[in-house]
Amino acid sequence: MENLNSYLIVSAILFTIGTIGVLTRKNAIVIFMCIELMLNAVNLTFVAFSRHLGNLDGQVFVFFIMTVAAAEAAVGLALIIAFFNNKESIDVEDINLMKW
Amino acid sequence: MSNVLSLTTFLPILGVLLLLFIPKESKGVLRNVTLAVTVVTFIVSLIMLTGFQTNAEFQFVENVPWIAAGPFIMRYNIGIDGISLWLVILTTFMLPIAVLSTYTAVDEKVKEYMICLLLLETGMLGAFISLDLFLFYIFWEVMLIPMYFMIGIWGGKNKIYAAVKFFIYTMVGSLLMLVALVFLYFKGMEAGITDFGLLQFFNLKLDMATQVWLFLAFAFAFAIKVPMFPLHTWLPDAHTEAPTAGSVILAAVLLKMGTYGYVRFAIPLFPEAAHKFAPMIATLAVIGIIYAALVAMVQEDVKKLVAYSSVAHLGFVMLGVFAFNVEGISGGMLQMINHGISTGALFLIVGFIYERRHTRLITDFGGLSKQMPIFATVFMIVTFSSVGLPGTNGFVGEFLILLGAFESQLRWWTIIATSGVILSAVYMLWVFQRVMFGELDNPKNQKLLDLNAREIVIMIPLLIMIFFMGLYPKPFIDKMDPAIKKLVAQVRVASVNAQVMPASDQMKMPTGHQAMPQAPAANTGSEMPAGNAGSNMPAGHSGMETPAVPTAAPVVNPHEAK
Amino acid sequence: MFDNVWLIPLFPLIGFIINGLFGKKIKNEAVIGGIGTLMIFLSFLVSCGILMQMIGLPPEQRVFEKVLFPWIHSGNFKADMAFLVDPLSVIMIMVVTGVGSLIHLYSIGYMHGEEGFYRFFAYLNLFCMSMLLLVLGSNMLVMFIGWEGVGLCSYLLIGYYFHKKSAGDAAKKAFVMNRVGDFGFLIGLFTLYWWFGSNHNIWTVNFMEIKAASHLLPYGGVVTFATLCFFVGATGKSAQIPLFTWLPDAMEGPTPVSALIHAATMVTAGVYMIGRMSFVFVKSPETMMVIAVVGAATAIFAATIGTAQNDIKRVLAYSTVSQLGFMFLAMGVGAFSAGIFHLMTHAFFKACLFLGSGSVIHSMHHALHKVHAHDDAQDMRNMGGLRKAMPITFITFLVSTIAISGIPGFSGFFSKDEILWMAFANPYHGNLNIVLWGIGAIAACFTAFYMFRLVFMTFFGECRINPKAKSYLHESPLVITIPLMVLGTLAAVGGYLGMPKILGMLPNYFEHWLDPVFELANEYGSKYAHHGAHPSHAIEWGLMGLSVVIALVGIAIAFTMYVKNTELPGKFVATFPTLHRVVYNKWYVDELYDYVFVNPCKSFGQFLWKGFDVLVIDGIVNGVANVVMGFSGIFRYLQSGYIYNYAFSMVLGVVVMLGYFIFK
Amino acid sequence: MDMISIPAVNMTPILPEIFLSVLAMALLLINVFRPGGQKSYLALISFFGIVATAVLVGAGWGGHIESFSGSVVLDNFATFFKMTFLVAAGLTVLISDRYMEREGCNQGELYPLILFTVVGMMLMASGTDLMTIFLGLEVMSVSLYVLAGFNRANKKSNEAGLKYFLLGAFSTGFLLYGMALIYGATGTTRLYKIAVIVGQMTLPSANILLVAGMLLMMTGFAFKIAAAPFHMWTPDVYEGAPTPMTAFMSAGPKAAGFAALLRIFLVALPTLQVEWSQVLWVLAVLTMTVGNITALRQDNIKRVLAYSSIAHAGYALVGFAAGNGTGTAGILFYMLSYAFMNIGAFAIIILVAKKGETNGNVMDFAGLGFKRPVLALVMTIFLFSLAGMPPTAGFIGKFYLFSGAIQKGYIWLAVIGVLNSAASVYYYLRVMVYMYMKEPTEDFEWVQVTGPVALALIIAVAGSLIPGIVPSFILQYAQMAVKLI
Repeated sequence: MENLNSYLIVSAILFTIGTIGVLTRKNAIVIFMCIELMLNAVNLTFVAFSRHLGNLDGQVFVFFIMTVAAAEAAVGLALIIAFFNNKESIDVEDINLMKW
Repeated sequence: MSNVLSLTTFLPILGVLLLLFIPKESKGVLRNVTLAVTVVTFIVSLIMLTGFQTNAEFQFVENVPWIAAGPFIMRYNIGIDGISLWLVILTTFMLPIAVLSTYTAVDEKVKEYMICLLLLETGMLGAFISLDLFLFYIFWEVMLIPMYFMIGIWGGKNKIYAAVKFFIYTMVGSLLMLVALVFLYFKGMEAGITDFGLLQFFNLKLDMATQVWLFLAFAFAFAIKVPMFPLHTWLPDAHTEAPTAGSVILAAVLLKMGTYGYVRFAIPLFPEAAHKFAPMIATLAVIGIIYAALVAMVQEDVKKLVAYSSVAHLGFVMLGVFAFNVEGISGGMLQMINHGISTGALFLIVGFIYERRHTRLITDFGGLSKQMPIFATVFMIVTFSSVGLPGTNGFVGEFLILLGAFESQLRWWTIIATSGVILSAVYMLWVFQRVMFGELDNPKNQKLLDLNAREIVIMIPLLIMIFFMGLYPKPFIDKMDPAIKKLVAQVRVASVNAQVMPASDQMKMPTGHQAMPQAPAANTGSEMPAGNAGSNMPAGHSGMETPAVPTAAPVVNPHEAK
Repeated sequence: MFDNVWLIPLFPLIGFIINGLFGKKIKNEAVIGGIGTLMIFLSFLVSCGILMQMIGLPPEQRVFEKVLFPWIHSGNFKADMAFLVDPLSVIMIMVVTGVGSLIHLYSIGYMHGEEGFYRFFAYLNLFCMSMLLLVLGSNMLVMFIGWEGVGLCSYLLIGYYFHKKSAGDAAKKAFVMNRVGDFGFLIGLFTLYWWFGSNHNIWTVNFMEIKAASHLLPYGGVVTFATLCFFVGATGKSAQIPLFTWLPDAMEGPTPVSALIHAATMVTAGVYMIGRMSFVFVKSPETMMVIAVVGAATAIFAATIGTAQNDIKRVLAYSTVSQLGFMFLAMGVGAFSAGIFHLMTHAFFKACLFLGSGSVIHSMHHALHKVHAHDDAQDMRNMGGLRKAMPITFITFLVSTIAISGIPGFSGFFSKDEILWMAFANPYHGNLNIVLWGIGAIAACFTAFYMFRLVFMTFFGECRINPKAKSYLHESPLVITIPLMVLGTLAAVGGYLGMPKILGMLPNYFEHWLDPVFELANEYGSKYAHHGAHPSHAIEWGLMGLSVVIALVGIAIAFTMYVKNTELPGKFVATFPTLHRVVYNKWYVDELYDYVFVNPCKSFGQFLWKGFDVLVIDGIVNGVANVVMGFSGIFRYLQSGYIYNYAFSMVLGVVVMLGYFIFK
Repeated sequence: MDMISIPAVNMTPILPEIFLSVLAMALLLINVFRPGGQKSYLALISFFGIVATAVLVGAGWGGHIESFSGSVVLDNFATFFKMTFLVAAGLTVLISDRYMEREGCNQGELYPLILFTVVGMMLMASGTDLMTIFLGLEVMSVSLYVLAGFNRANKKSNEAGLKYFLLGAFSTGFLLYGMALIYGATGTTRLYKIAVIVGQMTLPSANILLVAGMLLMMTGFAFKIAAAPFHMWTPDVYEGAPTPMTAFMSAGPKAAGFAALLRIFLVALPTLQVEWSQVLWVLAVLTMTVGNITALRQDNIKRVLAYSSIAHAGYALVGFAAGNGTGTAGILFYMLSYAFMNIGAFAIIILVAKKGETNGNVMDFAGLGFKRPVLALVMTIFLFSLAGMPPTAGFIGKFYLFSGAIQKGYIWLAVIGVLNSAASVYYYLRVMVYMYMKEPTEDFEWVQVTGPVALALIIAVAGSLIPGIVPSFILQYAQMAVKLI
């Protein structure tokens, strides 16, 4: 597959976008979405490699990642809700009780 | 009695266990039990003294496996020779005195205090008897803990600063030593050494660069403990804040760890490097002698003054040890014991008046001689012992140190150091005068009571030792002599090796000292007994020669020509 | 009998222990004083026995060493607790125990009623023991015990009235200045020991062994260094320039102390030490010259100060310094036995003078005390005309004064004249001799002047004491006057032991006695001495006459100024105010030392402590801690609490790591 | 249509994991059916479950069984770490009950979650496939997110949970990207195979994919073990999380992170040791220094211990950077002793604190030494062990870690390490200063030591002291454990 590099570049760009999103966005849920974007960039890499190498390990890995991401989402959203219950905000600027 | 050493060392721990079962309200019982434990420890340690064969070998050796994992094998390897014998005895001797001094001084948290004292004793004894480098390190560090608490809990106004400073300062040095120790072990492994046993390492041949670094690491740790100028500033703080018994033990025994470390470890392990750095260390020692004396002279707090005087005294010890001859090292060892006794006594004395007046400022006193004649006498004897008056213990050590150092390459250093003898008289007599002489004009001083029976009992053994060691030091010197001769021979052989090494090797040293011994080959093969080591070397030192003291053939006198 | 030499220091030690430990309980002055005196007297008896026995021996057998027990043995170094009995040490023990016994006896009366009576006697005994160790020590180290021990006792006794600040200061000053000397002594000892050891494998500090090996020593060079160091020790102990200022201050102690320690015995230790090691000193012409010059300079210098002092004891103190200068002059010109001889005669007449002044002070003090006057009992301006009230004191005092002034027939004349003659005629110093003699002669003139000034001011003329107290003046009790009489007699006749050859009436017993001791030194000296023409007898006679004339001139001036024409001193002061002020203030030497040594030391110490120890060294230590703490503060505030900052730190870490590996 | 043949699977290696999972689910069910009231029995059951698991794990010592086509292995290395996790979990369970009751969040889910965390950690330790390791990591992490935010009513706890979750998930992204790149570079996720393939490469260090993958993976684990500069979450999360969970997090997951790191780097990437050693050298220095220095100025004792735990990760990294037998065995030993001493210290903090996590500053320990001498003594032992003073386990651990570095020739790393350790003494001493050297402001009457806590303290003290005095046996086990990988 000649265009493995293209896939890799795309996924790298996606990963970077996700990373930058985490750094710049203030809404916890948006940040979490950015993280999901990073995970999906990884998935894309795995799949691309898997196709390129012709073995299935990468694709299996992707399934696991998706499953885990779902679990994380469940826990994460629950945490965000709990936080929202207390603070009435999910802005990360407000997640600042503990510092120094 | 094959395990008398272990018994002596761990008896205090048994005492701690005993104390744990005594309710903390019964202070009298706690004190008496502790006293009993320390006295028993002392008596047991006397078995060592009587059973000690006067030779250079380590005796009462116990050597059992302890840790063996990975590359390391550590053994519970203990034993004493003439060098450590006296320090062990000094420790067990000082402890009952220290305990007795707390009877009225410490009225709070007695139980904890006594536990600290006993733990400290075990730590100190352990360090003196360890023949396994790792075991030594363990005891060396363990000592810090009870001392830290003694300063920190029962100390004066600024106790926390002093305690933390003491702990961390010492720790920095000893941790660097730990790195060196492990490095040394791996070097030893390459040469086939199988465990941390000290004696094997004496035969280890290390190249100069390695020796220099390792020596510096060891020397740094020990120099902090000694303490040598300019690493001494923790000491005045620690001494001033520590309770009396703490100061006594700190001065009498703990500081000796540093000098003992040089004698037992740093010098015989890295003899060539020791030779290389001897002029540097002697310089620091001499600066310490003069510097500490000058600073002591202007102190306003008696305890601080005594603390600085310790720095000066230990400067003498260092000078003697780095003379590398029998006289110097014997003098150094004696001076360690002397300093333990007389400075310990000085701290007790300061404690006595502090207990009565709750001040240590010199200006708060004056004319006490009139009110406290016994105290005055005791104080005076101890003062003169500290000054090094012949007939007291202080003289013998100081004299041998200076004599030994003068014979060695450190001649000029000695001359400067000898002037410390003048300065010590200045500051000690000045403080004595200001405290004891003059009008008894402070109303608070006019009601002071003289020493009571307990206090006299505390001082009597010390006074006896002051005179005994001053007038008949022979048994002390004789017992340590073979061990010191052996040490000197070790160091001497090594220094000869050092000269055989190619010059380029020495050029790589980070701190190039041109004072390396470069005795001519004729000296190396001389028939002199071991005891003469170094003593006939100066003649060959071209770089070190003293212009005013020509050693060559008699100068032709102009008058003679006639 | 020689074997029992250890008894000599032992008796005073016993006395010290008894009085020191139990004196406070005994309380009875007679018992305490009795024990103290008895002990030293027993030593005196033993000493006499030894002297007798030694006289009976041929000269070459008069050396005996008694080893008591091994003391310091380490490596090559060996020093035993051992005593050396030889003609020199026998003279010294005789002087010490003899004069000592008298002074002990005297003290019973003088110290009567003093607080701490027992303490005084304990110290006095301890002093005697130390002094005896000093003179009997067979090696430098035992000598050094005594050397420092007498310093200690001097400290204790000067500080006897410890409640007086001046006493405490004086005591400390004495000890510290002695320590400066000890520093020299130690270095000298080290140098000799090391030189012998490293060059000839002779490791010794024993006098006799050094003597036996002394032919190995070179002339000059290392010996000059060593002997100069020893000489520094001697200047400290014997109050020579530059270490003399402690001795006048030492008069803060009770008068018997001044008599025993600061006139008769301790201060002569330096002279004794040079005598003991004459065979080493003489090997260095340079040192000999230094000794002679310093001795002469001290003699004249102290004598000038003595002329202007008003405190009776201070005059005597400067006189002592000056006389010690004479002794050193003698040593420096190689007249060892003359020096020792002067040491002995000086012990007689100076002890007598001090005790006499003590008797005067005692009486004055007593009288002034009776009328509650607070005048200074030691100031000669308050005295005058005492010869009537105190005849015995006066006569003995006068005899001693005549002796010290060098009037023929009295002991001082013989010893001093011998010294002056040797200063002129010695073969060592070439053209310097005439200067040495000149200075000595002038100093002798001054001596006669100030001593008679003292006598005239105290015993002659109007009685200037507080009129009310006048009637209470009386002669001291027998316990005081007996020692005065004995010493006065000795001061008068003691000189006949060592009559100069030229007078020829009696053989010079003294010199013959000491011959075996100084023989070797003279032999070494002759190796390099100028063997010029011996000055003729005529010159010797002439000089002797000259010195008598000089002494008489001094007496005459004193007589004119203080008896005949008492306004003269005032006029003199008015004419030369600066000179008087300078001399009166002891040439400002104390101030100079304060300015040059003491104060800089203190301020340097202060600087080292506050400026260097606390600021720099501890500053670095705490500075490191503070820097670390500062970083702690910075790192702490990096921890902002915001998730995006934390994430940024992680990204930064990743980017740096990746960047390093990709672009390296 | 062919039957999919199910390969024979040897379940032995994951028997403890299965046992714990079943137990955890059973506990969940029990909790559901017995709502409200006392939950102590859950703690008790968990504790005994953990003990039983420990027996199961211990029985596997000495074996070497691979299973799931080489995805999971049972070896001494895994066993040693599993024991460490179980120690941490057991101690945590013992100290949790009272705390949770006091803070009013005594939900029964706590114990199953702890057990699940342990299962995840165990999988990390025994996984030999990037996939299993990832799965283990996530099982652990997801449970930990919940545990960190367990006290729902507490704002700090919420915040801790949320921060941990967001940053943890973020780091997972890097970890996975790294795994993906390694997969791409080698074509497999099995560690042994990776090792073989990398070993055949001519110049593996020039393979950008491989090196980048290694670094990214390291990032992910560095986050878990709280190595600088990936440590920033630690203080906040440790401070906010319920104290027993903080204790657990500092001991368990950190050890698990090291287990996985060691396994991956030593088994799969030994050929790249030069490269990762360099990185770890720098990371170790950064981590130690940042952790120790920042801790100096902290007042909240949980934060102090949080920074201290960062520093300890740094010490362990020193041994890791050395990468030799001495250093890695040191890590194993250290992680085990760290579990004892750190959880012990947190136990004391729990006792001294009051409801709502107040009274949690260093100053609040003033006078404890003489009001409650035994507790203070116990705390002192933990603190000295943390500071690395002999004769405690902490000292022996550090000794082996630094010795590893020295043996490897990293003298300067060891020197920086010991200097750090000297600086760290300050903040441990500070706690003692307050305990012993300041006048008490309170009488500590609320401090009640219940049975389980006492048991935990006894175990912890024994675990911090005995290995310090007679460390041989544990060290030998650690040596055997690292020999096999």
